[in-house]
Amino acid sequence: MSVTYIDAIREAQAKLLGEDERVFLYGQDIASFGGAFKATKGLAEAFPGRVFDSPISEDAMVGLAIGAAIEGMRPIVEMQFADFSSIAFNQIVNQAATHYYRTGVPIPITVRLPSGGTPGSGPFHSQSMEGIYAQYPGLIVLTPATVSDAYHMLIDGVALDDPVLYCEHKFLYRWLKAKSINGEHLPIGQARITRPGKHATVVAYSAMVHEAVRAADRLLEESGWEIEVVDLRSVKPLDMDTVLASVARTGRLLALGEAFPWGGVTAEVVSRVTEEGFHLLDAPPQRLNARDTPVPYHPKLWAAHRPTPESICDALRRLLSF
Amino acid sequence: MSVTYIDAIREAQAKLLGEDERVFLYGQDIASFGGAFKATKGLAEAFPGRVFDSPISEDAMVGLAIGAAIEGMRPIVEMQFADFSSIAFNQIVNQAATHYYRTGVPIPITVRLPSGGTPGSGPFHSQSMEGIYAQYPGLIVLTPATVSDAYHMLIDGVALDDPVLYCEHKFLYRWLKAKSINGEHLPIGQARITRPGKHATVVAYSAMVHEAVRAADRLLEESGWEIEVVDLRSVKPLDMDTVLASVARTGRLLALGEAFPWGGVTAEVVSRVTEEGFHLLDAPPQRLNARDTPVPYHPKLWAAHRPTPESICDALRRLLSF
Amino acid sequence: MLRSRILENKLSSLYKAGKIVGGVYLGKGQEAVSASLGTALNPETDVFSALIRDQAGRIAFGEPLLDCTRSYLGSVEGPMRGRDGNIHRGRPKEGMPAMISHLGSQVSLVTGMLFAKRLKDPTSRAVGATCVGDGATSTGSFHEGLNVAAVEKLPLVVVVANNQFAYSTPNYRQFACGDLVERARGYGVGGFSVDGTDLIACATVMREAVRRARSGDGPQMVVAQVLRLSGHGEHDDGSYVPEDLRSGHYGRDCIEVAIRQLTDRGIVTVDEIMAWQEQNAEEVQRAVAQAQQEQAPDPYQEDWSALSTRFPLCQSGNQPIAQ
Amino acid sequence: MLRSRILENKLSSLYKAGKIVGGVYLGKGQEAVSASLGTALNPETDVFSALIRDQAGRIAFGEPLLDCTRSYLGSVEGPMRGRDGNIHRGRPKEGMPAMISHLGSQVSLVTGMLFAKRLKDPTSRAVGATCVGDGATSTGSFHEGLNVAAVEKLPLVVVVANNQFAYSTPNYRQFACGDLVERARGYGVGGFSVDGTDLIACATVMREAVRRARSGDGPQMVVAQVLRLSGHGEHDDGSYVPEDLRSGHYGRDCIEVAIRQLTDRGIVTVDEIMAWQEQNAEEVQRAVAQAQQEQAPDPYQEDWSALSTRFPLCQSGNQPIAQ
Ligand SMILES: Cc1ncc(C[n+]2csc(CCOP(=O)(O)OP(=O)(O)O)c2C)c(N)n1
Ligand SMILES: Cc1ncc(C[n+]2csc(CCOP(=O)(O)OP(=O)(O)O)c2C)c(N)n1
Ligand SMILES: [Mg+2]
Ligand SMILES: [Mg+2]
Repeated sequence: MSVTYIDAIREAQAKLLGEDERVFLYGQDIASFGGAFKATKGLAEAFPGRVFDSPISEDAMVGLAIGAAIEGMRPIVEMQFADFSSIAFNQIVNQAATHYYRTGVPIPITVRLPSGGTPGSGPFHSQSMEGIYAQYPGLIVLTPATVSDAYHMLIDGVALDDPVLYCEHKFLYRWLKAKSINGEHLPIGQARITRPGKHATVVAYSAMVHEAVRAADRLLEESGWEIEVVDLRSVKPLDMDTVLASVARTGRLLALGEAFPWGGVTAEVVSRVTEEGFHLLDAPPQRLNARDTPVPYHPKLWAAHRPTPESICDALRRLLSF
Repeated sequence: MSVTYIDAIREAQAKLLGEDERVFLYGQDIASFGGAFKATKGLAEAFPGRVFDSPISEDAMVGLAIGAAIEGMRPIVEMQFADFSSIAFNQIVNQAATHYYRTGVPIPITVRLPSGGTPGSGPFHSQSMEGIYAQYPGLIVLTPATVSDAYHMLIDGVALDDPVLYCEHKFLYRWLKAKSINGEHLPIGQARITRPGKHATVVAYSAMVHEAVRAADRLLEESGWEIEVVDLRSVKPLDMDTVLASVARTGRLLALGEAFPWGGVTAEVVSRVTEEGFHLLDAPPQRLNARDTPVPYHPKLWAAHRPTPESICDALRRLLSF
Repeated sequence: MLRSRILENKLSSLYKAGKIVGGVYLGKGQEAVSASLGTALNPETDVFSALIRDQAGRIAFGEPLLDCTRSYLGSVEGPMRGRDGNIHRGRPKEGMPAMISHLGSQVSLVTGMLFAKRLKDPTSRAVGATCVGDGATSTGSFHEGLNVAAVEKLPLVVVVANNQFAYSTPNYRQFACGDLVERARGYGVGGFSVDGTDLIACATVMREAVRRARSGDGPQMVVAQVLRLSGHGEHDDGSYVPEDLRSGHYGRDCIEVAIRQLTDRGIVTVDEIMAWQEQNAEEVQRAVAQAQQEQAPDPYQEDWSALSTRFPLCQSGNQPIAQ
Repeated sequence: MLRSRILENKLSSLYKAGKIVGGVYLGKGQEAVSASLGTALNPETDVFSALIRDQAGRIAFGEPLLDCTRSYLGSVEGPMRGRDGNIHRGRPKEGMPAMISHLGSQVSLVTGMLFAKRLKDPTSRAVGATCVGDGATSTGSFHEGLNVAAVEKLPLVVVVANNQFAYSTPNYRQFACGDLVERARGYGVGGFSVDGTDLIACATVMREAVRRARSGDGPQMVVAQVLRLSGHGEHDDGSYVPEDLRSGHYGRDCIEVAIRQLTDRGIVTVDEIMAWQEQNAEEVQRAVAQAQQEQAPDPYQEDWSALSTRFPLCQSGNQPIAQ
């Protein structure tokens, strides 16, 4: 028996619905159909009157969730794809994100964003928006990379009183499996050393953690370099203690992400490390992101658009050569 | 006789309407009323049939402009406030920004974003969104800081074949004056050394250029430090040559912005400098941004939310103490 | 509505005297619409999401005068503590959400409050109301919100105060149907038209719309024809409103009309009205004076956090205030 | 529409054989609606912004078969050069905008194309058309776009193909009015209802809607009742569509109906149809074969730039491809 990443997301929602009557699910095609990716399969039947199909109205979906949160509920909104949250952008960044600061009333909503690229998905079903939302004050942005984190961080995220963007990676949905969901359970706001090493640190999150580990394995085999991989787990808040401690050990930093290359998570990580840990660095910190074009449709272009174990190895070799 | 920053914006639009029949203006209250800030005052009368009042429909305003651009026009869309472009977010980042890459047909639209804070404007009439839009491939993001740049960059921006976000700072509208608009005319994509110096570099843009100059004046007077101020002029593209050359001279970098502190322009600048010019740095590069809360309404809170000459001086003193 | 007018006149003079920073947005001429909506609701159970021109409705729904004066004058004691101001105020936990500026956005928010109330108690008879202008009907957010409320058959009352202009933009540049009430059928919601300068007509229609919503008929849309008797904000003289409109039927002052209605019917006497006026003027004066003597927010005391959650492992990244 | 059906059947088998990556989205059962719209337009002057289920309309409007097969099969020769695929294709400069996925977004884009055409030539008689589904009518973008077109009185034809479902979501979870055509009046636009399984009815209504738009009557909205005879995409079996709907009136195959209509009236013979079928099958086969033998895009040759402008002073920031 094994559990996939998407199983974990479904199980977390089942547990939440079962244990907290304030939780309900709202989104397109999530009730009897079980969602475009089946993340809510069976939940409408198991929890009657708690799982609702919405019209194609992302702005209103989030607006409704915010209103319900004011009334004490803990709605989970499923975007069919993260990319469509651009329609709900205003409700997320202006209504939900500002509400606590303005009124003192927090907004415990969780918006699930099926994120990241898969082959053939093209420019509008592949985006990684964590770096966009993290720019706004008042939002918490989670980016689980493991089956166990997918489970625990969804549960812990819903328990937070503030608005949470839960960025789940579509590529991991069925590809990533674990024996059980009872992995190590860290609190939100704490990063994880996924793979210890001593020659360089790769700071990654979500699907890129796995690509980083692959690259690290390859470099170890090829040339004996021991690469440490840090999984941020949440990009806002950012656990700089763990990141800086790792850079203190290795002296070298590669910030790795799947989003577009201007700004975003990797820029924030590099900036924070250089501001706060400049003296720890033995070489210029590097970034590796997707290319500065929309995510291409064709699998051959897609594979060259995002970082791969090959391009990560290249970047690490450059980093290690300083 | 003097020209204000907003005069320059109006004059640029008058010139564009006069010289290029492909240009038209579209926005709320911009025709006979002349716009909320009077940036189009008199233009509807001077150019009949070229300046249009739109419904309160930011998504459709930008969608309309994109369609018109496909047909060969060069629309300029006025958002009443940059903050309301959140409603047009999808059309900007998904329709306009991806169009050239996907279809080979560029989209020469210009969206004017009245940006930045002024006292009493509050969370929804004060935002600086340049760091949000710059994250997306396919957009050009201009941030003029001077009267002359306000004029020339609007004209040059409209001449570009790609979508332009023109971030004009509301605080500069009437406060910033020049003898004439015939200042130095640099191409888009080139930064400017606003104030030469040798002990540290402040990289800024838009209204923060002026705050940086004030801080630099103060430090010179107080303690003889000579601070160089670089005005980025456009945040995407980023002229790293000018920035790196300045850091090469000074060895110290403060990246300064008025936007929220996570990610954004200052993180991109610090990351690029450390990646490409690590060896030039004599001290950890620093950032100074607004605080990580919505922009507060009350002038006293507002003044403590954004960087001020005082807080810039503090940051510079820290930077110079390394 | 009388109290609202007195309060707004006071706000206008404070603005003109430079005592209010930002803007002042008045509901002059729209008091009958707003107040009769506020009156038709039950402040104990219902929700009222006031918009720009709803001072009268706020008062009718029970918002204390001090909430208004404190927000405008930036007192740290107000519900927004100086973090937001003017019309962007509310007490969400007491059925008064605080509007964001983005027009149309409150429709789905109120819908969500009603959705939650029904989930928590299927027998809930709470109604939720919000006002929008003619201009706000052009927003996608209005459309999505009203449609969702209709699909869910929630007890939402949306009042469109069609004051013929959105800022300077006249109706014919905003929509192309004859009357916005024609939209109701397309959403599958109830529709009402009313002369917004006629208090008794407004009171009747609002009561009926709220009754229908409460009794399970789903969302109701009321379109009231009015004219604002002020600029868009107090910085604006509204000179784009043509003279014939100002001097026409909707240019009449709903408060004068109401006074005539009430006195003609013998419901109140002119003396009583004079007495109210005086009493209200005093109350307004007190609310202004109190807000003015209260502290402004102090950036050194301010808790600069946009989250209610604190993450002990992560620093805030916020810089200290320069001395 | 026959050609469309043959092409789509082929795409479906290619998908099932694993030759197409991503998704395949068919218009089976909606060909009469789409083709009659495409036919009613003038490809020389008009605009047709096809949506998900418009293969038949694309063909009728003149899109080459190869555009379809190349986009689905990822040939670098196609109009999207492998950068985008499947239904996200077009030739914007030839009156065929390429849809983005975000539903509703094309309405204002076509509106803008028409706005520009009129600005460039006030005597322009070009019409612009786009299709949306029942689900897309719930988007704010649809609302804003149609309203702007109505205010500008532009010659826009919006066809709502109401196939009773948006993915798995039935009409009653999408809107609350009886028939979406009831929305037309609220926008101040013309409204038509039609049985989308009846080719002759569709052709008549589309021609009339296009004629009215062209003659200056402003936007026209056509609501066609249909059922899709496939899943949402070829990954979906559409099992959520209840049996009684499938076996009901709208479950009939519009192509069979059309063949019966045309042969009954003696417009074509069964033999002629068989011949068309064969000819089309051959053409489809050729278009598939050609696209299949063409090159895929090469990441090393790819111009990785999202801007047409090059800034000589600024590096791209793009990393080289790892070897
Ligand atoms: C989405 C959005 N766009 C623009 C604005 C700027 N704005 C504030 S009020 C206003 C006019 C509103 O008109 P209407 O809805 O008719 O209300 P009224 O002011 O007439 O009461 C505009 C354009 C806004 N608040 N929100
Ligand atoms: C704004 C937006 N939200 C969600 C989606 C995901 N999505 C793609 S097609 C679809 C259903 C569309 O239904 P409808 O408009 O009725 O068209 P149909 O597929 O029935 O032809 C959905 C929800 C989308 N494309 N755009
Ligand atoms: Mg109005
Ligand atoms: Mg449908």
